[in-house]
Amino acid sequence: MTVAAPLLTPEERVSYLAAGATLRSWLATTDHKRIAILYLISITIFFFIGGTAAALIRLDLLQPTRHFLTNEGYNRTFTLHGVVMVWFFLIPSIPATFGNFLIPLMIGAKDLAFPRLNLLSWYIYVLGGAVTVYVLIAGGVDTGWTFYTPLSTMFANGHVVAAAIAIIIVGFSSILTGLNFIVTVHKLRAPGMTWGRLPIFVWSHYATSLILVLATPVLAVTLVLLLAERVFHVGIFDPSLGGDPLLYQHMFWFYSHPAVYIMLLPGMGVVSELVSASAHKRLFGYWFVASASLAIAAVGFLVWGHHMFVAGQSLYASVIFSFLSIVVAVPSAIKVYNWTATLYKGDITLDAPFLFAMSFIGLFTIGGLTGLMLAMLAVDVHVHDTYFVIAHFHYIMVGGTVSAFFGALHFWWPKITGRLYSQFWGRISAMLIFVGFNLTFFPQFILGYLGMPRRYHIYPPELQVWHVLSSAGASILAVGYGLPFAYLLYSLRNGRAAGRNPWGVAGLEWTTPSPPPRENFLKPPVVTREAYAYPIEESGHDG
Amino acid sequence: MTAEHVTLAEQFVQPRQQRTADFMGMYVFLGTETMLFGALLALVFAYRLAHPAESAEAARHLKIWIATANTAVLLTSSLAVALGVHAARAGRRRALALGFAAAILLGVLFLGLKGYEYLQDFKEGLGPGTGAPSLLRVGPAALFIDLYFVATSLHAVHLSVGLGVLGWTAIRVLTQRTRVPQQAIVAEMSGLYWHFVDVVWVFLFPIFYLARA
Amino acid sequence: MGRETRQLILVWAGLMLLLAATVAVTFSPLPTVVKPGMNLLIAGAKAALIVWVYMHLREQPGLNRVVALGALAWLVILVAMTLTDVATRALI
Amino acid sequence: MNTYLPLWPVAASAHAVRVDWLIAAFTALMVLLTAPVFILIVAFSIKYRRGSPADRTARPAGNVVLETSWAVIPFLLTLAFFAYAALLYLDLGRPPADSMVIDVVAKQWMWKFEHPGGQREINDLHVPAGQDVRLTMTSQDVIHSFFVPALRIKQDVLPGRYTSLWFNADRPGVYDLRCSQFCGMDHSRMVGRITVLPPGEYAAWLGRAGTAGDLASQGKALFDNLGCSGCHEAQSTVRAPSLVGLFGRPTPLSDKRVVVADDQYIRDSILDPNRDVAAGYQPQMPTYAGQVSEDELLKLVAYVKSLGPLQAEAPLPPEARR
Repeated sequence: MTVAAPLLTPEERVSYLAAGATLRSWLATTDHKRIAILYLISITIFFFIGGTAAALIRLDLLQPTRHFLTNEGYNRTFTLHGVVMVWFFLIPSIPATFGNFLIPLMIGAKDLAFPRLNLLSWYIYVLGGAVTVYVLIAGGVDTGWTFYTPLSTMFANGHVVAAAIAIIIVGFSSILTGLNFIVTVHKLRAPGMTWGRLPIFVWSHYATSLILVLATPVLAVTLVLLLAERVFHVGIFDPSLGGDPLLYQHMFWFYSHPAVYIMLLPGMGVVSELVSASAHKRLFGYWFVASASLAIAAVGFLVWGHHMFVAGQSLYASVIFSFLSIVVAVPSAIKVYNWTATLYKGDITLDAPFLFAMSFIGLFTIGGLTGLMLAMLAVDVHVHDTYFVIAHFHYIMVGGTVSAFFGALHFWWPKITGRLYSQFWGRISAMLIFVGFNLTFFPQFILGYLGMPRRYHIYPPELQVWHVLSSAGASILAVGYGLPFAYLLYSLRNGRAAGRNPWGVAGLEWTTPSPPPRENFLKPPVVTREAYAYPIEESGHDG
Repeated sequence: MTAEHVTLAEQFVQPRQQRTADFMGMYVFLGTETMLFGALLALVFAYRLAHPAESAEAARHLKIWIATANTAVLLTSSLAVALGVHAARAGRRRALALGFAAAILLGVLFLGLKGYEYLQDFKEGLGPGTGAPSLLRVGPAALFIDLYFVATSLHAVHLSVGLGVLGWTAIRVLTQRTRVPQQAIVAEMSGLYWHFVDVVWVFLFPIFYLARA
Repeated sequence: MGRETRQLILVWAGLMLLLAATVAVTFSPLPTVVKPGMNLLIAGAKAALIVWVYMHLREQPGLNRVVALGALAWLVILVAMTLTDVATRALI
Repeated sequence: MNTYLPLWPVAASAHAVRVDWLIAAFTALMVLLTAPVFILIVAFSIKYRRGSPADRTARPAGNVVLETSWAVIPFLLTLAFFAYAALLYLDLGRPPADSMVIDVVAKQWMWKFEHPGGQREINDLHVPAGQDVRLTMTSQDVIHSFFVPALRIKQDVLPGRYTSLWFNADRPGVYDLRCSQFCGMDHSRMVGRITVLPPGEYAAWLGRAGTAGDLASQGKALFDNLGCSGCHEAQSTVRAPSLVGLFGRPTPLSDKRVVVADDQYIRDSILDPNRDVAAGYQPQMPTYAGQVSEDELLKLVAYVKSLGPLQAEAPLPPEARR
């Protein structure tokens, strides 16, 4: 760890990165680690596209009525922000990058079960992304990311067709990733890697994959129906034929609510790893945390109707959905309490990954509890479709998932690249993001309770102060998100070599060189210990 | 077929592990397809619950006898595929090609009958977008008819993909670029897909054509 | 003709019989409330035959059987909870 | 820049006050349940930071009793709030029988209102304080949502269907009305005002607002012009069910089901007459889909309603009294 940045360490010479430097060696690779890098680069591009749209929104809302965007332009901007962030960043974010890179390493496999399908899924993602970029260039969509009928089928005049096709395409990429993970976890575990020894990261990706394969097809067919209605005037949800737009909402949320857990569960997996690693201690209550992931995946399918409490849904269905939504909070609460208890009697290093994990726990807790408020029927009637909801799901998806994504990036960066980055800047960026995030989104809870509807371009002047605070927070957030790209890229050339286990933590992935060799392990691992077994056995036994 | 013959990919250590994994992957994929068509079923059920009389009235205009013949055609094609897969496992190349070719012919026959049926439907003014004056184009009956069109065309698309898969497999096996029985798994996977398309039709048939009462 | 070949053909014969049965039910004088249920049951029987024999589920280990049929549970959730809304909307 | 910093919205009804208490009490519970998490994270991070002399012996790997209790106890506490919130919600779904009914038609991007006496308003709604007011709402195009923050109520307004909402505003004043379901380009301009007037002033306002006759009598005129009366009047030769006393009654249908003849049923029977045919009659009525607008439909419904037996407080037209 004290080697001063040699051009290539001996371990780097056999690494997957050294296996070829041509464009072809990347674009035709079936190595899960390289595909993970391809994904990392592509989702980063979309993160910036979606982030730019967010910046435009926050800038434009500084003033209640005097805007630089037209109403139509504003609608297209927030729709683009939603579509890009949901389908092209959040859903693939952790699974397709860190899941892809780490699952085989964590279970001691050479690759995923279907490496070529894995590459295919990336190409499908790129194709879907290309169609989205076309939508952006052609002028955007004006329906909101939810594409509610009959607005989307009969009234909207944006590029609804292309946008829906892009989402259908990217859905197939999700399905292939999920399928690959399920089979890999079942069939490719190393000798001795029992289910009880799987890291929570793997458990939560397994749960995520179940949702990916079961929910995504429903979205695909729903959008196909939407296209049929818009393009061929086929009557499916058309109210003038007696059709029911609420059925569209049922189908849409049957996917889109579990999709929230697609975004969240991998983040919970990451945080479980980070908490245990930072405390250098076993995760408190392994089985509770592991089964909570599966419980969330299963119960998460039973709550979609809470998006429809004021939509004209049956009152009785609403009561049932409300109850189940409260049930699904139980496994989430278990996780939060267990993470906290893990720190007790720990040996805690206050590095950047730990700070990101702590901000995940804090922000996710606030997001989760406001979610419980939204599950309460009479409360939802007031705050539904207001900024309260916006703040709530940004706490979950940005405060939660994006924090976890950055935590994962900072924790496994040395494993992925073989280089160490500056802890100082890492900590600064974690704290900037935490502060900026809260300043951006906490005012939105208040705005929501005051009655500020979502997707409003013009708003009552008395709400301006809260909007200005929110926009100010967003500028801090932007700096926080921008910083890592500077110091992480700098570390690629100038960082010190990481060595196998720079954090001194348990986990199969830390027993192999950094970056790992093409086959992941120099010799096939045999697992004899549980995940999170501390103190760790020093020095690699397979070198 | 014995396990030793199988070509093993690098991420697997045993032939049996690879085989189970391949089947599992395909079953998961077909599970996603189940949800895809399942969502359509949910819509049909919801509309039938809300508008029972119109749905039944609309169903009475569907061509039940063509559909019955088509069901028989598809079920028979499944038998042909099953026999072909059985031959592949025994290493009999030509028998496999014969079985798959028969299934392809039956599949084409199915599409032909379906096309003829659509033609009749449109002549009757059942189809969407024709503007033909028809009592079935107003109100919930149109919803039932339109779901029928969407569901059966989505099925036809899947069936056409299946035709391609069967043809591709048969040619590869005949030209020995895919070797049987070592790589019989390719024929087995193609077969799984074809049978699944058959299962989808098995449900579309009662849900649309037999919903007359 | 081997044993397995015979089984495959028997399954096909069974499928054809079920097809005849479902058409017969549709045109039978049975009360209209039971017909959709019976037709769905028959479709389920046909699907079960195809899945069990033609789709090799009978040869698979238990885990793969669970995987192959698992999606049905979620399909039940989708249909049941959507219909819960549609069926109870008019009640106050 | 406007520097006013609002912290809490005004509450203009008893329901709004109840919702406020609900959310305040629930927030308190949540703070109670999560304060340990925030405090302990910071405390542990300091006490057990690497190199600190803290005791690290006998580390627990888990504790089933502890874990079960922190899963179950918060859940049970939350259930109490769930029950109260659900009761408030169900209450919103059941308007009192003697509510005054105002019809609402939403379209891109405006709100149209009609009072029982036929007074019309756009984007402005005047209601009497202290009176139960029920809104029967429908949309001409896309889905909108009727949202009054001061009353803490919201309901989506759907095309092809009636949804309803009721409130009892007890504090006179002017409150914002906003569309909260994204409805296209000028969604954020689909706003209006609800003016709650003391009952006396409301009556005076009604008098000032001109009218072309109340809703039910306008409906009666339509009923005659469209030819409905040709079949549905008692002296008609064509056999069609009489509509007198129909509204609000359980009505047997030809397929042996029984439905309550409510707004939705009457609307459906006009647009899609052969769906739910009254028992003993033939499905022979032509559809009026595409021939009557949403406004006209509401008038027809008001007329049928005025034929009883559930009578709104609006005076019945003389024709209906015979």
